[in-house]
Amino acid sequence: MRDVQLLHTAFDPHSVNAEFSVRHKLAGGLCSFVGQVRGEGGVQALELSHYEPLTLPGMQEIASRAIERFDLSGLLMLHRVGRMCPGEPIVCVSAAAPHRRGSFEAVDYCMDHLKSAAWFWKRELRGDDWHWIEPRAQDHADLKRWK
Amino acid sequence: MRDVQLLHTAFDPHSVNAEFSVRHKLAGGLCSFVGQVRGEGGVQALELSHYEPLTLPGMQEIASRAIERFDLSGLLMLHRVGRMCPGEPIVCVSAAAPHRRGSFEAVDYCMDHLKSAAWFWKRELRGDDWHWIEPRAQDHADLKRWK
Amino acid sequence: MGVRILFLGPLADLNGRNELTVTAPLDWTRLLDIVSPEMKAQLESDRVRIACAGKVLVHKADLQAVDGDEVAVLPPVSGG
Amino acid sequence: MGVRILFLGPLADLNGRNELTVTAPLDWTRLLDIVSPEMKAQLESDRVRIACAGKVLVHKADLQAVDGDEVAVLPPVSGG
Repeated sequence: MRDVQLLHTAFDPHSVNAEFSVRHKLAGGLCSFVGQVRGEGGVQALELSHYEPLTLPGMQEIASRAIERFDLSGLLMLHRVGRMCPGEPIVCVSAAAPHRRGSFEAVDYCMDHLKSAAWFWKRELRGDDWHWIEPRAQDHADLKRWK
Repeated sequence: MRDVQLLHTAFDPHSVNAEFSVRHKLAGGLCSFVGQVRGEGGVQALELSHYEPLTLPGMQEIASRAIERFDLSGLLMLHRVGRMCPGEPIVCVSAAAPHRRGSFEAVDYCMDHLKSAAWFWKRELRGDDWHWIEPRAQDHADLKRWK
Repeated sequence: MGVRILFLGPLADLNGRNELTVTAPLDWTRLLDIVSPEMKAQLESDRVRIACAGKVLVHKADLQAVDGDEVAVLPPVSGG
Repeated sequence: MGVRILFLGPLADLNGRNELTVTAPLDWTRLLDIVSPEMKAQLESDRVRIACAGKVLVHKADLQAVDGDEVAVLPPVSGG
């Protein structure tokens, strides 16, 4: 059971996860990661843009690979686009698996791939100017862990 | 900010996590793991026993080491004791950190240590008989990852 | 209909506008001719990818957009 | 008051009861004398630890429980 979505408005990861866990009551392990807009560095807002024909299919592909690679009973992958304020959730990935290690690795794998391979472009509003976020070398190092 | 508890009755990890995330709204990453009683192998119930003078102080020590080792703004560690049915949550560990990797590793570290070093003894009710769960070699391998 | 060209992320800023429509067909050589010298340099960089009709091209020089196709110019995705 | 001895986890089953109280003082030699041969074998195994007054002993043979102390016999913890 998978649920992959691009969201254009604010969402509550905890009510989403509560529902996910009800569906996967008998899975031994549920791992979840929620990424939020950081409040540091004077960031007033974050804007995520995407490209409809590529972004969602790209997320679906990451999900398929994770389901194939790890022994999962469920995978949830939600990603915001648009404008967000500090403290708002950007991304939520949750995995249900018979064993802890599988659920952990699946979430880690999906996050690494979402961060470095999914078609998202970010800019931050700081001091009333928008600044594009560049790719990071660390992200590519993270991706290599799964080769 | 840390919250370490042994719980004698059922709990809802998602309402606990919702509260945790409100307190850590500006942390970049929140990672959470919830372990549930598995429904496989005809398990009718699970019973966890502990030793009051050691178990909670042992959990506190694992929490202190995780906070010291990873750059955390918050750590939540809840563990059930007593009798539980399949689907019931046993353990919930959540970490808030400025960066994803820190929150992930802290939860992974705490779970490895809770599984292999914390003073819990488990038995399962299967076919109307109670069976004690033996230590597993895998748990010791998991622990070695952090040496 | 023609061919719609979309500039994504920071390339939308560079271009001053995030899309333009040109007559079909559109190949790689003509795309490089149409854009500004600054955008041309970006397009020629290995960091920038091209998608046509929803598929990312393995080799940008293979671009062959026909009437109704959408061409997307994709800069590297942002860091975590 | 004496010394209360607690048998944890599977050792509670082995013992038939999960605690007993003996007169103080209690050292390692006397503990081995008090218990059943089966429990003695468990106590002597490296897998089994002893706590006295809330502290796990580094060397079991160092046990010196005085009046009011609680001694806990700790089998290995269960797997994940």
